[in-house]
This record gives sequence, C-alpha cells and structure tokens, in this order.
Amino acid sequence: MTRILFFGRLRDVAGHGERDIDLPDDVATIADLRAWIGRDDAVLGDALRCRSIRACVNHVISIDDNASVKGAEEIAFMPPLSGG
Amino acid sequence: MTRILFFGRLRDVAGHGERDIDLPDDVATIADLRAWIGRDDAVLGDALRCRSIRACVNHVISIDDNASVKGAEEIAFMPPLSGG
Amino acid sequence: MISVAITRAAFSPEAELAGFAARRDTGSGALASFIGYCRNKSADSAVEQLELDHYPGFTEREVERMTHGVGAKHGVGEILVIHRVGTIAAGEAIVLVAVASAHRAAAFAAAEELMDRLKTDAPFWKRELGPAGARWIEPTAQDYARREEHEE
Amino acid sequence: MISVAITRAAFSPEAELAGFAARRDTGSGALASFIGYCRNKSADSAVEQLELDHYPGFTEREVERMTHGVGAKHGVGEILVIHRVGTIAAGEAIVLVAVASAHRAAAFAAAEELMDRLKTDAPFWKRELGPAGARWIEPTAQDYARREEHEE
Repeated sequence: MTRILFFGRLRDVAGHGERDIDLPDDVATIADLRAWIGRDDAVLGDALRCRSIRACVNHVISIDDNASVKGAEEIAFMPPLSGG
Repeated sequence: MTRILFFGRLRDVAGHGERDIDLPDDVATIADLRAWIGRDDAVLGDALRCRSIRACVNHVISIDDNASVKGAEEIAFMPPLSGG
Repeated sequence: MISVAITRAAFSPEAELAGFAARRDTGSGALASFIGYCRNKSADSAVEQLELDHYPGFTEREVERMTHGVGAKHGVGEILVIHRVGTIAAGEAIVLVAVASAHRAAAFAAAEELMDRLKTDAPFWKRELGPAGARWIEPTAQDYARREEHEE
Repeated sequence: MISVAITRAAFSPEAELAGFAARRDTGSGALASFIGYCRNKSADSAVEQLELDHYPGFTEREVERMTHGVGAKHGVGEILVIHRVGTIAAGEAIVLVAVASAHRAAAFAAAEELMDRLKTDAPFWKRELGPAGARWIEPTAQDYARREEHEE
C-alpha cells in the first residue's frame, strides 16, 4: 500500500489531498506513476506532467523522473514550494 | 560670544563639554581656532589636530579647515561619529 | 539555540521576539528579525485570508534543516523561526524569523537568506482568498533570483 | 510615517515594534527590524554599561535626515528609529530600527543601510565602562567599508 499525496493546486485538481493505493507491478518509476494516474484522470495527469511539479518519495524530493517508486510508503506531488 | 563644544573623548581631554568664549579677532578659521585653543592647552590642541576630528560650525559639519568661524554661535569638535 | 515551530495557532510576533531576546546569549548585541504578514490586498485584488498547506513531518524537517544550514553558513547559532499553516486572516503574522549574533552583518545576512529560502525552498503552498475567489501564490522569478544569489 | 526618537529613557523594543506594526499600512506585508543591545562583554573585557554622548538638536536633525534619505532611496515610507543616549546598562536596548514595506527586499535593505549609517554617520559618541575602566568606541574599518558599499 502506497500513500499518494497532492499539495497546493494539485489537491484542487485531484479533489483530494491523499489516498492509499496498491500500485500495479508495471508502475516502477515516478514517470510511470504520473502516466498511470493520468490514465484514470486526464486533467490530473496533465497537471502532473507540468515541469514545475516535483515528486517526493519517502520524504526525499526527487529531480529524477526515472527514480524508483517500488515499495515506497509515501509519494507526494508538489507544485512549486512557497513559504514566508 | 561663541559656544565651543567638545564631544566624546575630546570632552575628557578638555575637561568640559562646552564653554562660551569671546573669540579674538585673529581667529578667523577653524584652523586658527584649533591653534588658538592649543596655545592654552597643549594636550587638547594636539587632540584637536588629529585628522579624524571634525568641526561643526552652526550645525554644519565642515571638511574645510579654512572655513570661517567669524560670528559663529556654536562650534563643535567631534571625534568619529558612532551610533547604533 | 535554534528553534523552529510550524503552527496552526495565531501568534504574537512581538511576544515571541521578546522571549527570544530574553533567552539570547548576553554577548549577542545584534538582533535582526523579519515579520511577514498576510496583506489585505494583493497585486490586483482584496485579500480576506490566506490558506497555507504543508506536508506534516516533512515540512518541519525541511525548515529545521534549512535553518541549521543558514546558521552554519553565517556562523550564527541563535535563530527563531515560527511559521503558520492553515487559515490566516488579513493582518495576522504568517512568519517570524529572528537571528541574534555578536555581529549585525551576520544577523542581517542570515535573517534575509532564511526568508529568501523559505519563499522558494520550504514545503508550503499558499493561496489567497478574496471576494474574487481563491488564487494560488507561487514564487516569482525575482524570488528565485534572490535565492540563487545565496548559492556559492 | 517616519518616526525618529532620541531618548534617555530605557524602552521596550518589542512594545515599540508592536505599536509600529499596528500603525503600519495594512498593505505592508514585510517588516524588517534590528535591535542593538548593550553587550555584557567587549572584545577583551566585561562591559557593565555604555555611555552615549550626543549633540542635542543636531543629532536629532541628522538622524531624521539620514532616515528620510534611506527611506527615499529604497522607496519605503514607514520607518521607526529609536536611539538611546545617556547611560545604558548591559543587556538594555540601545537602538531599534524597523521598516515596513510591501516588499521584503526593500525592508531589509533599508533597515540594514540605516544601521550601517547610524554606526558611522550619526552624531553619537559612546564608551564602554567595565571593571577595567572606560573605553571610547569608534567605528571600525569594517564599519566604514560597509557604509561605503551604500554609496552610488
């Protein structure tokens, strides 16, 4: 079971902030996950493909779309960060 | 009558912070005034000749030692400024 | 004494600053600080409130890491960061950064760099709510440029 | 709203900051500030108190002029300066500078430049008193170098 989280404007697009999902075997990388989510929800899939959206796997922000998501407990999708 | 003021470490050297004086006719410039004070008090005169000491004539800091002091109401001698 | 708090509750920046000042090393003669408030107007419209989203656990860790990094870079060990999340009313403080040091240049530099990094590198997402609806706020090109200036 | 006060009385920097924040334009989302304290130790010795000499009338005018100049340069109109004179005990605040603005960069820049100028261009003279006696403090080469950086 993997928890998928959406933050900021992605939460609006997804319609939820987090969901627990059993990832299918053929979802091996962040790129795979983006595509797989897009199959179910084209609008969210488009939003996720935006260059400014970064994935964070088990609390580590990844800049490599080919990074593995195998066995990940938490994967967050993040629009540009902005505090302060 | 002209008020002569000493600030910071000059006040310590002069032994007072201000004094009202009738300037003699031959004290026409700041340089004259420094020299004239030095005639009375050699230690204070030495302190006043230090390059870092600036004179302030009627609330205007002067960088010209030949600036006139004729008819001045207030002349202040200032070591380097330092607030904050 | 580096202290980082991410909080839903409204706070008084001045009261927190007073506490920080009271706890500081008495050799620290310089205290630079920054308070960021929720404005009542944005570029083009009125703002009634701000909503700040964060990633519980991760956000705290990242802001702690960032704060220690900036402190080490500028040689300052006394930093306070308070950052709100959730719903923030116009006029309320969103963030307080305070840095105490023996040297004013280091205190200013650390406070400013920390604010610049919070703007672009801290896991928060915010939107302004006004009569015209909601609008997500993301860093500007200027924000990214300011952050870049701090890179070696 | 530019406010400059030269005062013999001890003041609470946080209370003054709270008042300044309450009076600020509600479009000013950024408030940068600096508090300078009388340290309890100097480079080489303990400090019990500080004595700040000033030139009544002239000092007030010069600090006002400096504050308006820095405000105009950075495009900020909300500045508070409180500067003590007379005898200041270790731990007490000597100076508070606060700048409110719509933009954090301008608020930081104005606060920092004003502090740099106060260190070298404001008519104050100070000495530290400790068990070893009294010592006049004058700006360092570094202080002058920082001030020069602000010149065009």
